[in-house]
Amino acid sequence: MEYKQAEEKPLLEVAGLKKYFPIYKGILAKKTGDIKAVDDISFHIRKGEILGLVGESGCGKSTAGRTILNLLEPTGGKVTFEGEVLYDVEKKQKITANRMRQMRKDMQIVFQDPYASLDPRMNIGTILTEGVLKHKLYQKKEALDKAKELLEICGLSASAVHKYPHEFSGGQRQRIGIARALALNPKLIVGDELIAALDVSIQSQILTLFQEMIEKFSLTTLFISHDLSVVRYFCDRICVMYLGSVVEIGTSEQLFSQPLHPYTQALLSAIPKTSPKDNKDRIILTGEVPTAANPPKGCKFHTRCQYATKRCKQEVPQAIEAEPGHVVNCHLVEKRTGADYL
Amino acid sequence: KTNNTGSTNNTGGTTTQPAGQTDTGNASGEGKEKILRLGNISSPTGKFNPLYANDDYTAYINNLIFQSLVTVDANANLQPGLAEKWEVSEDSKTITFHLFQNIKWTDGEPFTAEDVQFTLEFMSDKNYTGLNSTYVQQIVGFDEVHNQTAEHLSGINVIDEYTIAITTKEVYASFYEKIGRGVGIIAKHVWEGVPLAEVEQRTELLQNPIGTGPFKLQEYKADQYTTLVKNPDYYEGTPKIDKIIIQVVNPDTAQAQLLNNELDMIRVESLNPDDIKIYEDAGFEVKSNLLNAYQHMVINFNDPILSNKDFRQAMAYAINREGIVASLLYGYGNVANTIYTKEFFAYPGDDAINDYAYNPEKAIEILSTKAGYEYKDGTLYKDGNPVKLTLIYPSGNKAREGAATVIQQNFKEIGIDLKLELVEFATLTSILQERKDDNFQLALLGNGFGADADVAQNVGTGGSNNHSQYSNTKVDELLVEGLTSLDNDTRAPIYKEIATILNDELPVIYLYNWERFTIVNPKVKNVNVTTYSFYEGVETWDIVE
Amino acid sequence: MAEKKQQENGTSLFKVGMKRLKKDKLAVFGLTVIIIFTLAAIFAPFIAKYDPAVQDLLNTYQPPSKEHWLGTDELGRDVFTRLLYGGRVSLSVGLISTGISALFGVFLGAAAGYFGKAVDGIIMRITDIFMCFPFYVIAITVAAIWGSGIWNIMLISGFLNWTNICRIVRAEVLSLRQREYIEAAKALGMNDFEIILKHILPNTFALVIVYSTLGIAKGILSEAGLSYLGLGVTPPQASWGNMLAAAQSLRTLSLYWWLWIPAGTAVFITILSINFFGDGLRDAFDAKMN
Amino acid sequence: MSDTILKVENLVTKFKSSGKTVTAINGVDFSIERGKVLGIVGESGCGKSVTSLSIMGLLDRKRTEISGNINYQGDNLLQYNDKQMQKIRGNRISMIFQEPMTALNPIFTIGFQLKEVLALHKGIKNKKEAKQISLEMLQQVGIPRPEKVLEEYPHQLSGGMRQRVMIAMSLLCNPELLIADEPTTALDVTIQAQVLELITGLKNQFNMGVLFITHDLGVIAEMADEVLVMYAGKVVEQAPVQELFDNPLHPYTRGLLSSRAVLFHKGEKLHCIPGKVPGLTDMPIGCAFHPRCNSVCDECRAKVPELKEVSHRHFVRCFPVQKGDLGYGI
Amino acid sequence: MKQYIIKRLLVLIPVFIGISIIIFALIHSAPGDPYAYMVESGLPIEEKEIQLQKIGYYDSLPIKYIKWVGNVFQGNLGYSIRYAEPVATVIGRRIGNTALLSITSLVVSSILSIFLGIIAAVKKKTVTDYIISVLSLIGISLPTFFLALGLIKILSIDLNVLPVSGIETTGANYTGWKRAVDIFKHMFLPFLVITCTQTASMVRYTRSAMLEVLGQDYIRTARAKGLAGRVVINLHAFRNTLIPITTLIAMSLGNLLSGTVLIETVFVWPGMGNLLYQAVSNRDYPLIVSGTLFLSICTLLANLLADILYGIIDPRIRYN
Ligand SMILES: Nc1ncnc2c1ncn2[C@@H]1O[C@H](COP(=O)(O)OP(=O)(O)OP(=O)(O)O)[C@@H](O)[C@H]1O
Ligand SMILES: Nc1ncnc2c1ncn2[C@@H]1O[C@H](COP(=O)(O)OP(=O)(O)OP(=O)(O)O)[C@@H](O)[C@H]1O
Ligand SMILES: [Mg+2]
Ligand SMILES: [Mg+2]
Repeated sequence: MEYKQAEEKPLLEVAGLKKYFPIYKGILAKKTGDIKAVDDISFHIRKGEILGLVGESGCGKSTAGRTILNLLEPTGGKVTFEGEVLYDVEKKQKITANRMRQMRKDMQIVFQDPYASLDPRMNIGTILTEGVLKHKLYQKKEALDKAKELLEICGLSASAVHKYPHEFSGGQRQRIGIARALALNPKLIVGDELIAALDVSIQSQILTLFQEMIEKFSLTTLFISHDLSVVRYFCDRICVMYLGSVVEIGTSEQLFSQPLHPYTQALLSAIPKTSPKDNKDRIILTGEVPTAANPPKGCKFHTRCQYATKRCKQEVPQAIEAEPGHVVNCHLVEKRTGADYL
Repeated sequence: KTNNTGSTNNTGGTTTQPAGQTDTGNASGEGKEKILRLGNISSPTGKFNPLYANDDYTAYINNLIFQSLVTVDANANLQPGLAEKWEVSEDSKTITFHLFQNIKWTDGEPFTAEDVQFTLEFMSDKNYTGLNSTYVQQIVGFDEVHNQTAEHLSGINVIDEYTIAITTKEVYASFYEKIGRGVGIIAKHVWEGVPLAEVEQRTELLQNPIGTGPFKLQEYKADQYTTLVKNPDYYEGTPKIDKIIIQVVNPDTAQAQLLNNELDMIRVESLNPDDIKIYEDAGFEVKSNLLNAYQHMVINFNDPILSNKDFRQAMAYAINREGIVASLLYGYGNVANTIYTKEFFAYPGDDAINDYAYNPEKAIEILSTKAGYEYKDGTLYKDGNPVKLTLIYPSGNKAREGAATVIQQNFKEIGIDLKLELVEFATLTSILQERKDDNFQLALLGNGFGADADVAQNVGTGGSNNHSQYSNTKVDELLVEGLTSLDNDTRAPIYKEIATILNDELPVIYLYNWERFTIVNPKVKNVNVTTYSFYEGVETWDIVE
Repeated sequence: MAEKKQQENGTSLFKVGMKRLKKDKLAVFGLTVIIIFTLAAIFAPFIAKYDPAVQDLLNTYQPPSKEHWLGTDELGRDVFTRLLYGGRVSLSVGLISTGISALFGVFLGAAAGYFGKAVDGIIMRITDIFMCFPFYVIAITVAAIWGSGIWNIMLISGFLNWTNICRIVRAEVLSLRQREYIEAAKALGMNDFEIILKHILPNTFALVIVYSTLGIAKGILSEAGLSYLGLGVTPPQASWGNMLAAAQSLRTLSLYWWLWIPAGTAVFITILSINFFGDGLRDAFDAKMN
Repeated sequence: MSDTILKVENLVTKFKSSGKTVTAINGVDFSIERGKVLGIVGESGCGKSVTSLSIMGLLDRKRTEISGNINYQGDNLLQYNDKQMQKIRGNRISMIFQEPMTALNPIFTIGFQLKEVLALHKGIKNKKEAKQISLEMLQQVGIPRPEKVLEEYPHQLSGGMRQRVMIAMSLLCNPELLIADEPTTALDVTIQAQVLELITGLKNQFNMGVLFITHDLGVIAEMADEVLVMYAGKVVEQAPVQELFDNPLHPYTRGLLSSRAVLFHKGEKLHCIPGKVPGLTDMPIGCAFHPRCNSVCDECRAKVPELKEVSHRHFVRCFPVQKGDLGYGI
Repeated sequence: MKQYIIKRLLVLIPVFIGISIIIFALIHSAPGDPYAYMVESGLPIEEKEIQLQKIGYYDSLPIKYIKWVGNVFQGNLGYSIRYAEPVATVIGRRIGNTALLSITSLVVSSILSIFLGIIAAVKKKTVTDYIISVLSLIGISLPTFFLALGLIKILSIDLNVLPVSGIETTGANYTGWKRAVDIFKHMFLPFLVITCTQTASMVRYTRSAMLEVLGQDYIRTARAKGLAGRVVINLHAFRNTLIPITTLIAMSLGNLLSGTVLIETVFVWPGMGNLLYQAVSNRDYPLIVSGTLFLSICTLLANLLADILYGIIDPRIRYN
């Protein structure tokens, strides 16, 4: 995967995004702190690109996805979609609620949990046509026909429109979730851990379907996953998060061939073997696992980093473009640049 | 048999046997204490001062502890109380009481005329917050004392330790009833130092009453029981019963307690023959007294429909009062047609009054011929509109509650749509006291009075119990005239005339008089409850196992 | 065949719940009884031979006979008739008071849960306040002061009992709000109003029904209790509560069984049935079991 | 072989509910040796947990029917009564579960929950001694500041820490056999790596047998010596790990191996097993996998194949494979 | 913990103010005037006016409220009209009786319902479970006063083994042990009624709480450790079940203190419920207002207690 020079404007631009959840304590509900779920992340996605967002559980991937789509009130940062600013917290700029609702047509999300993402009291037809009707894309009857069509594309029978979510298996529900997002013919789609809750044999079905859809509808995609091995071949570029911050961004190739950040390295080495024959040198992380409510000062990873220096404990590392398109936030990289570190 | 004899003898009463140390009390009686257990449906309030207690349940206890100057017997004849005898002056304005000389307060102090004076002056004071100050308003000098410009009532003359003369501004016909019988005398030495405004807060004093009566308070447990022990020094003789315990009971379960021997005696407002059979089968004695009281339907005279006398008479005909008495009272009572009961001296006699015998046809006839109503297809119309009325009635008295529904049904028979509203007693009284034109139309209420015939408060213009707001100049004149004599013989014709007028005019619809029952365990002897006194001769009551 | 049809139409959770409910014998029994009683109450005028308020003072305290199936009361009224009409009153007291509390509870609970923050804070404090009120004390005070007609009883019961439903709905909405399908609806461009209406409230519905069902029982019992204190539905209107209350003396208990056994049994069977049914509903529609 | 700790033969577990009986596992055989890891893989619902719970006797006896033979030291564990089982559980055979977040009792301290085991099986009532042993064990599983952790409650620990505590708890009595039911599924990859390393280390140190259950073939590749592939309550293939990965025979195993997301390449189609795992109540006649199988023959639709050894220590339950009809294998 | 409790207490203040305002407004918006009862009815109008003025009848509602709150803060709850005693004294005399009755019933019914609830949960879907469930449903379906009268009829009248009403045999003047026995005899019937209804409703709760706990993973863990079934239930499951139950019990305490109006009335038990019923019938407004307020605060404190207990029993909250 070669790195393309940025000529056209990216479809989605995220700059300095922050999302803190306040912690209330006691009955007086006094705010005693923040869970810094997303703490200053920046990236962009070009049209037609698939960006993978990886990181361990709780590192803020979902929160980032939701905040970008303006489903959560942002704490800071700026998001631009197709050149239109959704919000710019620092400049106190915000798109109107009405315009936002209109724009939702173009940016859709598929959720992690196939069991919780479908309203159990609605039948599939209603679920699939709800958004279409809201945006007045089709008349009721047409909308239903379109829904049936989509169901078939997604590998379900058209008669499913009369059924209710509980009558489907997890994999089938996930297909419905994808169909719902596709029904609006969006430009950007956020897939939040599409396969995490599914069985092994179903995972590949969904992954295949999703990829087909991306190609078919030429979608720009933000693909969220906790599993580096999944995103490896699926995504054009990968963004690795740790505790609310981006630690490394690059093309999949860059990241897998030359992981720069110690965390990325650990993550890569922790991927289980594909065959018993593989011989891997494991980087076993030690040390305390911090929480987003109380992140360590300096580099957030320093508590578990075997290379951590004094500086890492004090100073937040800045983004460094180690090679074109490969950005990493690590003091070590700064010190001994590029090749000599590798 | 009307009863307007006697009782006006100025020096009434016989001197009862002096209260010597007839009995050395129960000291000798190693045997069991004689305890009488009475049921009371509600708790006394703890205001054991007769000038403050305004509820039956406290009075029930105060009556054993405190006494008044005079009492009446079963026939409303005056009897000596604290006063042995009394005489009336020429102009009937001054009455001189000669007190018994051997009476002691239960703390040992002698009872004297000063206590009487103190009590009456106590009630005259502006800061007296009890409800009975009207009783003494007629005494000369009341206004000065009330406004605190004088210390003593000039109308009271303490002649000597045991003689006191009381003078009223006018002839005060209700003297015996209000001042003589109505005021329980309290001890000067107890209450003297207490500022009047604070009396109701002197719990300590209120709950440790010092009286002259046959019993002394021993223990008061609010909402549970009150224990009284005999006063060995009681001037009419040491009571035979050692102790009376008056305990709060649930009326629904009191019967069981009586039968279970947890109680010896209860007072019951209504009984049915089945109950009586149960009691009698169990060997209990069921006594009944016709009360000097009546149930009636208050009529708002400001209502255009109801202010019409023909309409009121038609209502009286329409209500099946005989039926109410027969079924709701099981015959223990009688239909009332005027304000006085048949046994009262002021009752004009059956012949003199209309009995409004149940007759719905007649009611309809009156309404359509005289009052301008139209009765059509079972509905009564006035000017083309069907007649609709509302009756409010208080909860708490089963017979009365039943009567309301009977009235509703009877009214339906003459085409009147009567709406019923059950309210709590206190709510009803507050509605009635507002004296508004339109806050009610009809209301059911009971009313009782003592041994005196004066009914100015009930039917006199502006009377405090005249909830109908009835006003009749002739009646008002007669009421004034009735007060000008102390002699019931002289007064009787006047009140009879009033009663006759009321029977015709119907300021309220008189419904019925009723009997109250006392159920007594056979082991309790000598009980003789009268219309006027529950504890008649209580010192002679005895318990024989 | 049947299976095919079902497949085409799909089975909503409601249908699944109903299916489960049908298997619950106690619940079916409860529902049957409730339906029978309700029908009897509705069609009282056609079933009863007498007028519930008409008295026959010559025939008081008649034991059951051919004319009077359940005898007559202290005013000679037909007890069976009054029982039917009493059912009307008692059931409607239960129903309407619960309706009031459900309306309040759902509205406030949904608002508190969905909007959170200050709205939630204020509503929850109000709930706290109402939760602390001693029910009977306030009820008798209000009934005594403002009178105790059937409407007042409904209002009192309704206004004092909404807190439970409010809290339950709030908790449910709080958890619903976190569900991904709500977020999905938002992502589709739905506004708050549509989300509450289409996604949140329908999903609290089962819960509200279950608790309301149990609330009806509570309403009927409260009316009976207030009647015992003389503050229930005003006579001559019959309610099971005041029929029972009228028979509270021990004399009645021992001599005139027909004055209290039928009314007592009616209350008891009704409440029991409602509870059976409510329990069944809860089991059948419990979200956890879905 | 004296090295065999546990030998399971023809284990069948049925659940009874409202008159109906469903068979969750239907004839599972295997044996576990000292110092070896037997891995079980399979998709959700195929009976992995039920197998482990059946061995432990943790299923509700009133609602289950277990038959077969679980041979432990010459006795059939299925014949043991509650008391006898209690002596073995947590002592000779211990178990760790999938959900470290909920598997510890939230209201007791870690110390208490550890001590309980010692008191129960080792009769160590002495507080100091118990504490000492607990401390050592916590250290062994790599818990930092173990003294403090002893006083803490489960909610104060992270998921990885809790799983370590669980492991420590299960090892307190030096069990012969450790049953680990998806011990890392709920954990992050980096933590998973730690835990897997830990289990391997401890297994070697204590010379235990381990029954390792997972649905992740990668983890199997890492951990197991011998692998059992389960599908719909039956073992469909059994082989030493290397053999299985090199030469998978059963179509299901092959499907699983080739549909791993790890192998996903952009632009290429990932292999898919079509359809879904059948439910216990709608089990197909014949081979349970046949509706999803691409090399199905008539026999598969009619009969249930036997598990047969097709090459050395490689067993498979598939007619076409056994007959050599498929172009690969044997 | 201390800080937590103080904080909790602080939060009670607005709730307390809310309660007092509502109760106050409720009473004072009554039709007819409550003050009419404080003034002698026979008084001439002008006198009445003066008196009314003096008691503050003409103050506006907020002023009345402020005055009253001011008094309350000085410990002056007002003066009972009916009893001619400070309201605090009147309440003080009753609260002990109510507490005696409700706490005993609560203790017994708690033990009973925990016991039965756990049995029902452990023997889920067996005959035992059904019997317990149906019995508890019957218990909550009976109107309490009805149950009370029925028991009186059977136990006091037909069998004559227990006294009908009251708190002790009046006039017997028992002391010491004998008195205790006597009170116990009187208490038994009301106690039985409350216990029955209370147990009936709590059993259902205990059962479902226990069922929920029994389904938790840590119960399986406990069994996997080799603990005996008895230990698992009595220690691991029970302790966890106790968390929601304790809250329930503490909250029931608040309800019981005031919820016994009916029972106290039937049995003439001299407690708070009976007192307030009397106060209402007699329009003893100061007593109604302060009594209701007092009970509300009891409930409020009971709920607080529930929260605190919750915090003590559940370490997850304790360390938060
Ligand atoms: N609504 C919320 N309120 C408070 N905290 C939240 C909320 N949503 C998420 N968090 C916290 O924010 C942090 C990031 O959560 P997020 O769901 O974004 O993680 P994630 O990377 O998607 O993890 P996972 O892989 O488990 O889905 C976590 O610590 C989480 O506890
Ligand atoms: N107590 C039970 N009653 C009835 N059926 C049960 C019970 N426990 C498990 N089952 C059924 O037995 C089958 C096997 O379940 P089991 O838990 O062993 O699957 P698993 O392989 O462990 O799956 P997972 O990977 O999801 O843990 C499932 O279909 C399940 O529904
Ligand atoms: Mg997530
Ligand atoms: Mg499992």
